[in-house]
Amino acid sequence: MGVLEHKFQDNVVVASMDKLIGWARSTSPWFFQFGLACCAIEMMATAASRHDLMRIGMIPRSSPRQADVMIVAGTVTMKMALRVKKLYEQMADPKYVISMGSCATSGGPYWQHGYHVLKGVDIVVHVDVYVPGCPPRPEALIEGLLKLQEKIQAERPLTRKSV
Amino acid sequence: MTVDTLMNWFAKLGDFPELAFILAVLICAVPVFLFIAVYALVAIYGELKISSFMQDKVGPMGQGVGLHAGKWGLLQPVADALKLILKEDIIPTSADKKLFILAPFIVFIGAFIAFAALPFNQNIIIADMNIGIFYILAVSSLGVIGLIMAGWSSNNKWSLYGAMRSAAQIVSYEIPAALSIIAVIMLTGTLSMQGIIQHQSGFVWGILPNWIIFQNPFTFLAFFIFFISGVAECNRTPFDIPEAESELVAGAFTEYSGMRYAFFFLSEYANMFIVSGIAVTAFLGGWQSPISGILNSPAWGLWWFMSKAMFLIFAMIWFRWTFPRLRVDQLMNVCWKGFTPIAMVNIFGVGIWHLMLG
Amino acid sequence: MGVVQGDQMVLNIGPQHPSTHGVLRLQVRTDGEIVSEIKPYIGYLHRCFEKHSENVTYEQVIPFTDRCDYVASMNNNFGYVVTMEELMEIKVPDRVEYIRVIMAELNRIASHLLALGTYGLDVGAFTPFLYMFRDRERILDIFELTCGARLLYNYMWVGGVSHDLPKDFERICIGFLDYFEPKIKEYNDLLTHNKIFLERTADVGVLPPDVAINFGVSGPNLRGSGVNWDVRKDEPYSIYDRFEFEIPLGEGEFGTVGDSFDRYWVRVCEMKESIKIIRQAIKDLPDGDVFQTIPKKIRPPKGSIYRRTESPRGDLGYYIISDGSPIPYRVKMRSPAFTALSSLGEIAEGWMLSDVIAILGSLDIVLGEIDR
Amino acid sequence: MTSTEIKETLDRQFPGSVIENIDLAENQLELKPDQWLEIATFLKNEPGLSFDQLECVTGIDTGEEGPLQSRYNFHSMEHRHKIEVVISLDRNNPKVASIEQVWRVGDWFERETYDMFGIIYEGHRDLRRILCPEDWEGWPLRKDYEPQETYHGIVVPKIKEEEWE
Repeated sequence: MGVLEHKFQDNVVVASMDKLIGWARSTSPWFFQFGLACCAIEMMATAASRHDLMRIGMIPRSSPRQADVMIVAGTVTMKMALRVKKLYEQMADPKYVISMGSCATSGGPYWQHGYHVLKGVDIVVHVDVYVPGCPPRPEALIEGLLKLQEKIQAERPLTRKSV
Repeated sequence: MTVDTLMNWFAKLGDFPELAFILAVLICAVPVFLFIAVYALVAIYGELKISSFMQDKVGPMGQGVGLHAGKWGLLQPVADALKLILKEDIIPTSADKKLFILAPFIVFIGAFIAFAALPFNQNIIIADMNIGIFYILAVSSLGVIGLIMAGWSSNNKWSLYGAMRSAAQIVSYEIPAALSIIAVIMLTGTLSMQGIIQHQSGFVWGILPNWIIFQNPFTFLAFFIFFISGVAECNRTPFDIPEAESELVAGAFTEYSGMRYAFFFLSEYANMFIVSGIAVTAFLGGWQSPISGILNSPAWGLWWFMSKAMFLIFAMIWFRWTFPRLRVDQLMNVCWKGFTPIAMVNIFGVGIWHLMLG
Repeated sequence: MGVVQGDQMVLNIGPQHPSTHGVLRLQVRTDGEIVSEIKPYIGYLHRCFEKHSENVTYEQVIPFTDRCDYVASMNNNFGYVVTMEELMEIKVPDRVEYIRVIMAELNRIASHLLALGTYGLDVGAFTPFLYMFRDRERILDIFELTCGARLLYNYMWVGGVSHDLPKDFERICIGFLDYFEPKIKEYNDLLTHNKIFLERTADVGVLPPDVAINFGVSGPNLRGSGVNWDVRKDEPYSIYDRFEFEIPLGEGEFGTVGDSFDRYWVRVCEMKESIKIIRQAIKDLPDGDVFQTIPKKIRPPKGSIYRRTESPRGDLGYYIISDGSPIPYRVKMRSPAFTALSSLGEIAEGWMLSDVIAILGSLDIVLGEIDR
Repeated sequence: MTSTEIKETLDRQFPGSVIENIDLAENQLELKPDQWLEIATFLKNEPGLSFDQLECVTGIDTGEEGPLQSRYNFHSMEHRHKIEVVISLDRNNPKVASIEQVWRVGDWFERETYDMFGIIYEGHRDLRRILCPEDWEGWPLRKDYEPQETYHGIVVPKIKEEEWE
């Protein structure tokens, strides 16, 4: 993909190619099976029978190389922060990050005295969607994923960026 | 639509045998590739859906915002494939680049060229070799070289474990599989795939179709040995220790992303088809209809072959979502202390039964 | 095994790995498949529970206890409030006690379901995991009905509970139990009595009773080794002495006493016992006001207390020191999974890589509680 | 055995090791740190006591100037009795014998207390930080702890202390 990215003038063909790529990427966002804390249990519950993430095409992958979406589910600590960053770097482009729960978003309940808690995962990686809640309900996570799909579909991967 | 037919046809146009051969092979290769691709999409969709129904889920439903994956998620595998192709292709800096790039293709080629000898019906077979079944067993082991290359070149410990495990496993399970096939060859007296199938027309004991699985109790056993060994060769649960998601992350494929990973995926499903194809040909009467003489036209032949093969693939999917995984030493025990001796004895059994009652 | 000595390789399992149950890192020295040394590295989820406790009031500690063992929050609340009530010498009404026991036992079932399901996942069986999650959702529904939260409840307060039971609770709860009891058989058919599962777990990772006690292993892991020790029976707290239930012990049905299968099997049996307790509690559930004894302001007398309760993972101890102010001077949580994990090196060395994963799964650790 | 009897037994066996402290509760006893390993071995092996379970090791900082304490909760599976041992240590040089080899569970408990309070357990075979990263600075649960400002380039934000009432 790399060589073709943002190389074309906007026209009908490029726009529909963009749309096709957006469709493929948004329809099959394989997520990274990577749980940190409490939210991981809710993430598992979301992927399990009742809520079933596979409905929107999400399949868990345990290797970062094959995943498209990293759901940072839980508190990121100082000890873990650099590992999260490394995992993010190991993912192949295009990659997306969902910050699930208030701990990942801002430190959450550990904001004030958590000397060892990273106050928001966006300090180390780029976050696309924030899902609030402690922990977010499965419905909230699915809503976050749908928002991510919207975001992916709105992307124009081939079109040259206007400066 | 065999290579021979095409070459004969080219021969009428002029005298250029080498070129004719290459052309004929290429012309045959394209539909096979398309077939594998389409079949893999169907099988992946089937696997997602079947596993979901087994697990009280609904599986891909094409839900989501905007453009989605169609009704019942029918386009889900297409989107998956397209996405994988469009993904960044990562080659780790510490990896052995040449081998890393080559490995997925070798794995795929192993599965791909085995299709040449699969008889889909009376006419559709790329090359009806007189050593057909031997050829398939030989080339389908090529995949293991690719897996070892993938595991070694990734320079990742999980991959290395996966590669070593898969090498040991595939090489071991070749033996009971081949021994079971020998029993079949003893009965049919031919290595040609079409020959084996033609041998299975008619009835046995009046009612059952004259498929080799029903011909005597030892072949009945041989079928199961072959099929289970085949599942092991495909690295499917309960024998998926090379991939072993909960132990080895993704085994030999840990470092692969994007299209290269898609090729591994594709070859896994292609291998499943080959194992099922051999099992159908050698034990379940290939394209023969269950009631010999009825519904046996080439079109029905294709239907019978595909439906039998798909049933076996369904069985593999069923195993995968039911069983836990064996440990590596237990896996070897099953092979060397269980299947191999039984398969050996089986050969004698088949022979004696054939001599006495055949 | 291991007559031929090859080069040894150091392998890092985690912090991101599908079966470390969170963010645990195991540094494993392997000779081929055989593991010769295991060093667990923890602290990737150290969220400073004890520091927070020293800075917030007593009632504000309760939400943090939720987040320690996020799989069994009710039991964590329970342990804390029992300890606090003993320190403050509060006697809560009977209704509160009954509600607490019902909730704690329901959560024990939910926690065991998760433990058993992920254990199935560790040995490669995917489907039982989803079945167990499906049934766990029903328990979460009951909790949601009661207190509005699915996972972290903050339900038990010092001196009472945050909400009274909803209307129709008895019917819903009994309905769940009637639904759930036959499901245990389904799990057994699907997973427990599967030949491959037995091969993978029986005789694997044997934890002898004396080693278990020496390592402070507790709860189902200790009972799996055949030691009859359950805080609910042996140091009864709350009203556990009013119920009739049995303590399932590991019997080495398919292998040696104290193997992974026994630890698994004890959990399955405990779910049945919990059902018994809930049925009895619902039958005797008295009326009353659940907010009656909640103190306006929590200022325990000066002093310290150590109390342990039985969480699904074992002895959950709270050490609370009060200096008479509304803020705890020190709260220490003695977490059962912490001690269980410390024994991993002892029991899992010499086994194969796949077994290490299986043994780790059988210990049923929750990293939130280990790292706090 | 009751706590008083345990206290008397210990006083008989190790004269002068038990310190009288009226602040402590009935089931607690304060010991001098110097003979701790011998006392611990005795607690475990003496048939009448046989404390086979070390339930918990708690570190306590008694205040800005006060000593650090290491508290141990013991329980006997056999006799079903329990005792809590308190050992006070000098704040500037907190050292006490490790009982990791007597009760193996002490290994991680002591590492944790070391990590949080900086109490050094002498004779511990593997005394490293356990929860915080190896290169973390300071002892977090001491009352005078100030979080470090950055860790590997990540800023640890300082949040103003609010008053709780």
